[in-house]
Amino acid sequence: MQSLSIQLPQVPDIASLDAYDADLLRDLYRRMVLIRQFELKVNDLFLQGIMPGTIHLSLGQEASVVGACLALEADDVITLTHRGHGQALAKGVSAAALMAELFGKETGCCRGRGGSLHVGDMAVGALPAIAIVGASSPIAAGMAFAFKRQATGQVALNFFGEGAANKGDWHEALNLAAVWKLPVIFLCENNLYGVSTHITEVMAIEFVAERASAYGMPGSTIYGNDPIIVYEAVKTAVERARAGGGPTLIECLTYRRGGHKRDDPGTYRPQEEMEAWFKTDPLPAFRARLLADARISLCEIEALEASVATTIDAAVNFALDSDAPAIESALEHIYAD
Amino acid sequence: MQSLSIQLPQVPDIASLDAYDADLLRDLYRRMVLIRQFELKVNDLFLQGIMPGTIHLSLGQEASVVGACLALEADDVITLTHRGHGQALAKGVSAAALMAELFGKETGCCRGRGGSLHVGDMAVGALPAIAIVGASSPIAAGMAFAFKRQATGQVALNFFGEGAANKGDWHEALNLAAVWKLPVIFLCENNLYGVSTHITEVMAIEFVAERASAYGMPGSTIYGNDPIIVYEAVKTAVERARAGGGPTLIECLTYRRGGHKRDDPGTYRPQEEMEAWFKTDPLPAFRARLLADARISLCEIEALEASVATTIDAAVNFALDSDAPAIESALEHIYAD
Amino acid sequence: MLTDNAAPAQSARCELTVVQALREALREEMRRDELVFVLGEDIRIGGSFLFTLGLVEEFGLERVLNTPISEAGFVGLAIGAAIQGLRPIIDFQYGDFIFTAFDQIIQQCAKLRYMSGGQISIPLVFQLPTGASGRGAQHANSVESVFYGIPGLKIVTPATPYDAKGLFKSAVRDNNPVLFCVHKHLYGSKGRKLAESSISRGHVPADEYLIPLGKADIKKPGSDITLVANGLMLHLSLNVAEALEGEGLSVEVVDPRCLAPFDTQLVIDSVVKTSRLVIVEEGSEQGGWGAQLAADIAGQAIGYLDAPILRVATPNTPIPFSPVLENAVIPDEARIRKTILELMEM
Amino acid sequence: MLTDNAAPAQSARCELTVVQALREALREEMRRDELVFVLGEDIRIGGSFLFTLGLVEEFGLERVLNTPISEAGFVGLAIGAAIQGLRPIIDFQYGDFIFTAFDQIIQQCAKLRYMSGGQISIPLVFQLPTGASGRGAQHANSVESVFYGIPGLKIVTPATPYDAKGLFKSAVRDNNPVLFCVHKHLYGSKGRKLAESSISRGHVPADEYLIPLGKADIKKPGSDITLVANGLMLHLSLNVAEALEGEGLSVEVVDPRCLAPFDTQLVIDSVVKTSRLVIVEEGSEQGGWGAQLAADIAGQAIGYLDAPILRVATPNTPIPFSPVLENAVIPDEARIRKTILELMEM
Ligand SMILES: Cc1ncc(C[n+]2csc(CCOP(=O)(O)OP(=O)(O)O)c2C)c(N)n1
Ligand SMILES: Cc1ncc(C[n+]2csc(CCOP(=O)(O)OP(=O)(O)O)c2C)c(N)n1
Ligand SMILES: [Mg+2]
Ligand SMILES: [Mg+2]
Repeated sequence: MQSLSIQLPQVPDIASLDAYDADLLRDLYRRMVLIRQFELKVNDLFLQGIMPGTIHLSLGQEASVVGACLALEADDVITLTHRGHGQALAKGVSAAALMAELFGKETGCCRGRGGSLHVGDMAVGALPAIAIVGASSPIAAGMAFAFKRQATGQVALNFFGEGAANKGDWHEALNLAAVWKLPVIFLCENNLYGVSTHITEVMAIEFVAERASAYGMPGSTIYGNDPIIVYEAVKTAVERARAGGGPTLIECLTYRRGGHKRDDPGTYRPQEEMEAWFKTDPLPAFRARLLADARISLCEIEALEASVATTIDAAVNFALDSDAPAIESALEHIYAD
Repeated sequence: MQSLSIQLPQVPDIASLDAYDADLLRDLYRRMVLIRQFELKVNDLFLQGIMPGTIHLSLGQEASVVGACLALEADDVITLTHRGHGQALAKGVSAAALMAELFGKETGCCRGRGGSLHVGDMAVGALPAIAIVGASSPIAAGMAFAFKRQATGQVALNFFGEGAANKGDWHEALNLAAVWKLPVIFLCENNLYGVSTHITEVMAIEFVAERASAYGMPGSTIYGNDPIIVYEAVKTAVERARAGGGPTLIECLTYRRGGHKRDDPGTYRPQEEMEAWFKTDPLPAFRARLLADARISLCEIEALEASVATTIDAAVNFALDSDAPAIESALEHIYAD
Repeated sequence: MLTDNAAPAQSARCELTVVQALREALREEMRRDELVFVLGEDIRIGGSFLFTLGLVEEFGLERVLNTPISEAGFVGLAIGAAIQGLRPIIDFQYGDFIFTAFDQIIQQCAKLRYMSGGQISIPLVFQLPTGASGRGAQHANSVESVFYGIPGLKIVTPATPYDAKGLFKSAVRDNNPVLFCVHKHLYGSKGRKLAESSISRGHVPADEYLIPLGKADIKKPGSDITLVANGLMLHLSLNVAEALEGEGLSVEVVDPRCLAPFDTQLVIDSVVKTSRLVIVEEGSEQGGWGAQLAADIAGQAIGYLDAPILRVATPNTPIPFSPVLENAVIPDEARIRKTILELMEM
Repeated sequence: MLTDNAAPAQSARCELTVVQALREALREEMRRDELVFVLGEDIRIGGSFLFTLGLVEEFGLERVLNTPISEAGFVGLAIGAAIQGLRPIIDFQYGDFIFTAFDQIIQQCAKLRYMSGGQISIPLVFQLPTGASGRGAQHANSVESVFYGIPGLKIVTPATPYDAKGLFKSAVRDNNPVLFCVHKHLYGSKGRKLAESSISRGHVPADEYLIPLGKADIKKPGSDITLVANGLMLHLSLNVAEALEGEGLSVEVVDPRCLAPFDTQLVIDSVVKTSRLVIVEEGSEQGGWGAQLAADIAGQAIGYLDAPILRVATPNTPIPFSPVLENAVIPDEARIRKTILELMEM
């Protein structure tokens, strides 16, 4: 692997796609496009003032979440962050149920109780998101603990941002996972910033993955804007986990296209840095690679993109047409029976 | 330095004492003896049922706390643990006020409000102890922050056990100290056990000091039963801190002679391990080294030991003769004016 | 190795202490359900109050797990394990340390079910030694008070061996997070002080029984005044009530047993009968369950009262170490007695 | 860069929002006392509610510190800094994140002074956005309720720009830890919803003034019924009271302003006059300051009451995201009005 730096993106040499199944490549791209279009639409709806709540978009980070999720099986589980739409879609949460959730509708994936910060669907292995930075890492370890105890062969993948690596919960989780050799992958989406704060201001080391050795687990830093690179790294970690080898820490270097959340223009980021990273936008890059592959035609790609657009339109209509939860249901689900 | 192991003690080659001032050597030994005799007396008083509360003795760990504290200046500060008697005496808390505190007397160093778990005296730079494992590390960093901001040249030294290195607060503190280059020394008394649990059960790495690199600070593991070795390591760290170089993590390998606390016989520890470590008891070892030094006579050492015994007796009498706090004073000091 | 009366033989059942009753409950539940396991610091040798003494021999290291000192980590881990179908029990050495895992409990554990629209449930029991016991302020918290206002949690504060066993078994079978708070002076673990009253040791039936969560219990019927007290304070209150009985005053002593859900109706029924209410709790006077109960009675049954609602609690102070001061701030029998007599004069 | 009206010119002082008043207070205190500094996440660009907007330009990076996301770490750090004589102010993005530093606050910050026998003091202000604001359960906690029962802390919940400034300056000069809890809908930061009432924006005198901690304020005098409400709920309550005034009902609206210490005497004085009491708070009905106030009145002034003490609060539930549901569970003007009218019938 080429050496990476935390300052400006270093795009590694691109391996040929020949070794990969065309269906996998299509699926990677389709999910990336789904996230991209979903997020752009959400942004629109927000600007129009139609959508309630607050929103953290994952535009620009599609390759990391899709590459990671496609390295998992359907019954493996992920935990999501405050920036969870992309993670949810990558794992297979329905765009319609996700959109309805953002609108607080009864048909939402969490019956409208969660909202953007808490999206997820247990049916596809996406634990409704935890918005407290760092808090999901022990919970992911706990799900992995249950898998190990019950010998189900499943793994858990914990998404977190580089900012979370400075939380105590994260530290305790990595240690527990290492000591008990739990089948969990700690997947850092390092987009260089926690809100407006650059990683170099909050860590005196260069990479989050350097911390892996403090727990006795393998760690690696990879270029996160190529889904294949992420897919490969996660695949290796998953195999290790399933074989009883314990946890792995994987750090994907990526970049968000917009601000931290809707009311943040992101202008604390230096122009040079933004330009350099925006050039590495994972969507056009992966699209170009696909087109270079003999097995996938432009026509097919365009059809795929159009079909995603239809899906998104349908999702919006579904969400808008759905009912809000009944007021009488407000006190349901506080306690289980 | 010889290589160390977490399993059995590896006593390093002993350097000559010639380079050290005889007064320093006497002081090191005097404080070690003070702690030893104090703790043995406390244990007695406990077994007699005279002393209230609960007690965590530091017998066996004298060299680490004394070596560390004598590398500090009087106006430097330490934070103490639940096992704090030795740390307090090493930093200069009066044995009488400490003993009175354990008895909950008004003349105690915390007016009897703290008890064994919370001993300290700000007048000698000993912050009354924090009994929540890991919680003192950020506070020590904060005191160091104040020193740095006000350019006082002081440093803070944070005592903690190896068990504390698995707490989130500890992680956050080390990171903050490294990022802000705070003049703080993180001093681990690694006695291999947290209560009954051996370090190898709770960490998948060998040494706590291996974690230093995760924060970008220097770290080292040293033999902790020789006060000179500890003194030297802390001295270096203190100089670094005062010069603006930031924090250091120092791990002292040591062993407690008794159980975790008074009602714990400590029998979960393997016989072989106990025997090997007990042979490295810092007191006789350092006493023998002093006697080998031409400057210090047996007669002098015996006088020193006798004078400590007198101090301890006086401390007990002082404590027993002192009044309990007045009931009407129970609600004082909840708020500052 | 620490020793204690681990599992009394069925044949010659003597009286049990609370910790013996709890351990028996735990053992039965672990035998009944493979999914139940227990984790915590040093529980292999029994934990702080010997709750798990001898369990590793029967259930193995897989189901009796020593943890690192990482409360937020292992609470979060237990949450995750519960979400995936296991039924963890966390043994805290002292309930006081739970504050280092507070966020996991109130933001995740108590809310994930609701936020997910009911997709998940978190069956998870916290075994929490609570209250003051001569160790200074950081080991003397009435932890139940701090969690009292958090929706999504259940809170149990048993006072007798019988209640402890029946409630603990219900807690393990409950599909919600349950804080099981036992006063440090009530376990009766070897080497620990045990509060004395006629019910601090007691007969526990050999046959299985469950006590539902959320039902209060009249520990002593009476007609002149209602006294509500839990945990350690129940024992002091009963001692006072028994003494007063001899002096011709009939105190009804109600043990809420569970703080959440709280059986307010039983208290109302009692107050309808007696017209007078005293509430006794060890926690600080400000913000405890006693305030809530007083508020509920003032909202729903004020018309039945002939006098103010008086509360006996610790004043708003950290707990001092000095035994003289600790005794002075924590409610004792004299203060309970004095308050009852004062209220009878009003 | 985010923009907002950072420091209104003295000459042409228009009305200020709460965040403008707070920022002015912060600026004045930082100018007055070199020891005061502020730290928190992303405060260099103003923090979540623009509390620190523009401060770095005047005071530099040394006194306006961006922290890592390490709440327990930087709270502990601030405690240590305060012990050594600095006067830190911690800006929380949302008060909800304070639970990850809970142990530091209740075990260390609130108790170290007491446990040390008065050797140290910890002058430390927490700036905490509190309450629900359309972001789902983890960002909707009424944090003041959770800390309400902890001795050693002071808690302020200002509702108006005038109070916010005067109380904040007192908090900074206080030698104790102070939780300064401002409802998210009250800041009036750019881009944020601002609660509307006649006092949500207001005149703030140019001359320095302080408001002592622990003194309640009668926001609207009245004679028929006493209503106690704080924070956002004060504004809703005032709107209701003003409407009812037109209908011939005279509601006295009391703003406690500080929850700890709580000015119970002022409420008693008001109840002596009106004989009726309603308490309105946003936090969950169980275990909030409202319960304590009701208990205190039921203990000390029950004889003056002609009717039950009614409370309007959020039922015991995590806060739902769906705006329809959020509105349904959080007290609104209709519920406050209905409760007042009901109580007048009792
Ligand atoms: C414990 C906690 N502190 C603060 C916040 C507020 N907050 C939400 S997202 C965020 C930044 C997180 O940064 P990072 O982990 O890098 O994720 P990213 O936003 O870059 O995806 C912060 C500070 C929070 N949600 N939880
Ligand atoms: C957060 C927290 N958890 C648990 C405890 C109970 N406890 C007190 S000392 C101790 C062991 C600490 O081990 P270590 O840090 O190695 O220090 P040592 O006792 O060996 O000196 C434990 C678990 C505590 N005080 N605080
Ligand atoms: Mg980030
Ligand atoms: Mg240890």
